[in-house]
Amino acid sequence: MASFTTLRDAVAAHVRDGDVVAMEGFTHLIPFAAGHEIIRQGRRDLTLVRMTPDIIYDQMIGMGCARKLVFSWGGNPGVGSLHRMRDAVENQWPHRLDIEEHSHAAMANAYEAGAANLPFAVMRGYKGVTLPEVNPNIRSVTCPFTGEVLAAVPAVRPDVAVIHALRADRRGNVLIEGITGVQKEAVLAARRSIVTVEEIVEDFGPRSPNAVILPHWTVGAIAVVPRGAHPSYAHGYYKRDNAFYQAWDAIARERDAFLAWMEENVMKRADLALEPAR
Amino acid sequence: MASFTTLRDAVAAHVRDGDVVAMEGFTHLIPFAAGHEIIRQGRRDLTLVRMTPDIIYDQMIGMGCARKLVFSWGGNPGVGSLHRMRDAVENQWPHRLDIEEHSHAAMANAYEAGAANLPFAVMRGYKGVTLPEVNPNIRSVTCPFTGEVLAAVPAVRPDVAVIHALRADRRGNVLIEGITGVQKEAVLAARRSIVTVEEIVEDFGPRSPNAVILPHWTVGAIAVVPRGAHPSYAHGYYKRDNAFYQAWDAIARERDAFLAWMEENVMKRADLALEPAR
Amino acid sequence: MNAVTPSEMMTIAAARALRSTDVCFVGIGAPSAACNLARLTHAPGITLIYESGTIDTRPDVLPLSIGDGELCDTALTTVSVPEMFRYWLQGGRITVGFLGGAQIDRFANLNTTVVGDYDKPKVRLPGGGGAPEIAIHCGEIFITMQMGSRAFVETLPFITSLGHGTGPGSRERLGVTTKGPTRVITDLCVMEPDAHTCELTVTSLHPGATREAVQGACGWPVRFAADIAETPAPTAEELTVLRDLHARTRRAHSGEV
Amino acid sequence: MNAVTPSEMMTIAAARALRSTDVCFVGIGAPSAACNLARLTHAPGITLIYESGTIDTRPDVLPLSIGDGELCDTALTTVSVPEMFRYWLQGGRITVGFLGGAQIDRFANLNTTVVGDYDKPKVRLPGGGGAPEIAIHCGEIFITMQMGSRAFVETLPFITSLGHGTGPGSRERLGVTTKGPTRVITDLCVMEPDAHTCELTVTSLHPGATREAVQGACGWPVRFAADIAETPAPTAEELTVLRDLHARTRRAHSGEV
Repeated sequence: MASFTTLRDAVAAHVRDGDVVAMEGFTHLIPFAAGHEIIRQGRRDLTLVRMTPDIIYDQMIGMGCARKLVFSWGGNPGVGSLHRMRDAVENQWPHRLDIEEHSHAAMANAYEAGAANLPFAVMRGYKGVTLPEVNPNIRSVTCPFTGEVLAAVPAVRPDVAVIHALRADRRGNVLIEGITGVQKEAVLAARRSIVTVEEIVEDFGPRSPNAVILPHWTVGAIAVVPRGAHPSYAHGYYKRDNAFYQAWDAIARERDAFLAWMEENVMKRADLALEPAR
Repeated sequence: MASFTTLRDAVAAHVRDGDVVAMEGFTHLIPFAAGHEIIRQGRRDLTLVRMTPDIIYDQMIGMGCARKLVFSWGGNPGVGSLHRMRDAVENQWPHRLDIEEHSHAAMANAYEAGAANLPFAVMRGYKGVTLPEVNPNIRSVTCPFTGEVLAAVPAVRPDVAVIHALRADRRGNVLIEGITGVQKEAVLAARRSIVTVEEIVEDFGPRSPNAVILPHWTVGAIAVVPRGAHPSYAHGYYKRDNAFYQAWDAIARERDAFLAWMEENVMKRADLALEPAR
Repeated sequence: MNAVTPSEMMTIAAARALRSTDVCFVGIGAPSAACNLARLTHAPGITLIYESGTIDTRPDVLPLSIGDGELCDTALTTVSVPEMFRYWLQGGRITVGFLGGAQIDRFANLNTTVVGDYDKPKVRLPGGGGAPEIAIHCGEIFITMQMGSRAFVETLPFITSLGHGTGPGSRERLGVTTKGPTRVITDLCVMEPDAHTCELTVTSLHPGATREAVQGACGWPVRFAADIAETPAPTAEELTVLRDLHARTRRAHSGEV
Repeated sequence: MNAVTPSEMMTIAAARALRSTDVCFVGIGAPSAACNLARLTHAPGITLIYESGTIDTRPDVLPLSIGDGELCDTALTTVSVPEMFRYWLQGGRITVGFLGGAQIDRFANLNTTVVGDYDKPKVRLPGGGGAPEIAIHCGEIFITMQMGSRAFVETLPFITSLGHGTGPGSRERLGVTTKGPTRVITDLCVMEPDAHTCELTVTSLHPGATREAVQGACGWPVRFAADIAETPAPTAEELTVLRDLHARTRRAHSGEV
């Protein structure tokens, strides 16, 4: 049942050390502000689930929040490596990071299965590749009608899902438009959820009868965080900050520069998580 | 690849004796005009697939088009029986009708699996009920992670899907809004498709970025048939003719009255299938 | 105001069982009337979902089908039917599912499929539709049915949807974790499964209904709870709202609106 | 007009392989440039799909990520990511998929996962993303990669996506019915799998490129087709459209727009 709160209180109430956390948003609507608040609150030993770790998990990994990463493509899109993720995997800095690696198709299906309350997802995939040899969570099932062998992966069922959405109405219904990714699935698959939004409106007004909406009784804490997806973007509010994505490569390449940037731009900005629900 | 044609030519080209035909539309957008044209063209031995046979299949069964019916709820919604369907199942009139019966959940999942090019669908269902004893197409699979046994049904892969949509644009892209049912899945699961539409527009104009659209390269023949869903309805065009649904009970109860009604209202109205693409 | 009909009493008793926080999977007929009556009286916050995909809908008239345009026009949003059955019903997000049927047994299993042999049916009924999975995925199930000895039967010829199976432990042995039918609301009484035997037991008689009438309309020897109550008579508000709803609905479905 | 760069030649050669009737699953970088160049020149009807869910998109500038707003703003429609991978990619509706990678072998298998041991990697690469299933579900695969002996290698340490496996029959034995990589477009040449051996074979050399240069940038002994062609030089139109596209893109991504 939706409750309106500050981002600080939402994270304090819903994200616990050791949780499996899925912070989704496929390029669009990545919940950066929420990730920063999790870093500021010093969460540890998280299992971070995300199709594309992106800068948000690069930051969380570099700041020591994560014990394990479940992902399917770990780069800075169109730019290059995620240096903090690489440093963790290659050099165990700031500490060891376990990984569970899938393909996009497998992750998308695993979220879908989680939302549908199924224990596993079935797909045609993973043929002729090495990943099943290094990931014991890639198995198979046999079609009981045709005998075909298909790939199976466990459903994603996070302890908490964190997403950024365009807006909520006064009842706590949440609207997403544009590239909707797997956010709806992540929230429906999770036990708890935090939704940051650009704004709260009285009513969504005229809209498609098939608008992508999470009803208020399916979401947990809602916090208003304008520009809460930056440097990702919010359809109709602001554009993706591609210049920042390119700049991140230099910021994150060395540990010291990374830590300095985080100190200045994240650790000192607790004020950003105190926006009251309006 | 979409081609614009008359309904008569669409049915002549795409629906063949013995085909597996899925004519979908969940209460909304039922393709009545296309069903009538199939009746007029005298198709035989069809396997008719539809979650809710509704009046459209009552008519097709009563007119002798069907050898088999695959369905999940065979009543006249809110009114009572489908008398022609019952007469076929109970008394083999006008001839024997085989049935393959599922639950709604199974059929919906089977269409979804068909659209996703999977050989079968997995669901939690069919527990403690008799249907699996009389339908050999209800089987099981075991989760390779938890050991849980789940129900499995074959994917629906029709030879031809027939749907009614709101409108197409000049390129042949097709828009559906409102109660979208399983129409998109039916078309994507089928080898061929016929789409009747209320109108053809130059461009869909302003719309939700997530509007339910079948791209032109996924559909077959498109025919303009205004009110082609009546007595079902088209969101934003006309309402469901509930009075007709109630009147159908008396029309269809006796064979003679049914045949007389069909002769007058369907067989003599071949002109309705000649609307040119505009 | 005219006398209360048994059908009205049934609908009103069903409506009272709903809470404002419920998320309700609604069937056509009496369930739809009960759910909307609850919404228009004591449970304004109730979320009504129809299997056509319409979520949080607030129809002004009762739909004839589960997919009338009215449901979509007044819904928060409408999803595809596969999504409805996967994410919403199987997803375990529904607190109350409403079912009815042609036949019921003492463990609240239902038959809406066939009377007689499946392959050579005496009466072919509509079939299960959403019921088999509604019965196992909703938090609990309310059943509304008019009583009669051909409907309340000793043995079902076909189980379309699971109630309490053959008694205690049946649902658990099938891996089903939801409560199943917690009340059967009829035109004469309310029945609830006994806590120990799971057998339907009359817990409340509607005004004017007698034990004899209930037994006369039931094909098995009926059990009555020790502390049997009388269902409170409909209030003026309940009756007015229900009759207005039905009147609006009749006008709309006859094509007058 | 400035001299054509090898990168431009690669993109233009890739664009030419696309048809106006293609439905193309587009990756970021060279594939995105090639697909949009094709759309803006000889293949105006081409349908471009990005794995973010954007269908039939017509971006004015190249996206930096596969989910830039530009893609959604100009798309026919945008679907969820599970739907994209289930109905559209696995559904078998894509005629051409574009892939690139850090490493390729002579059978056009690709590695974008890891160099060194998987558990103790020398270089951790981004991973597969959509590639493992793009490689098997699209009608055919085009690969664009700059040549170099560390990229075109004798043996892959990790197979991220399937090409022609270990040679003839590999795909069939895995139950894969699509063609797989039908051409590899590099900065020096175009390679195609030999009809009999499936081994990548140079079928066309770009203007100025030599057999020696190709061999020098390849970690296995390169095979050349008997009737090797010279890739036609870029036309003025191709070069102008491509450079304009890149210029618009640079301005947009630097935040100037």
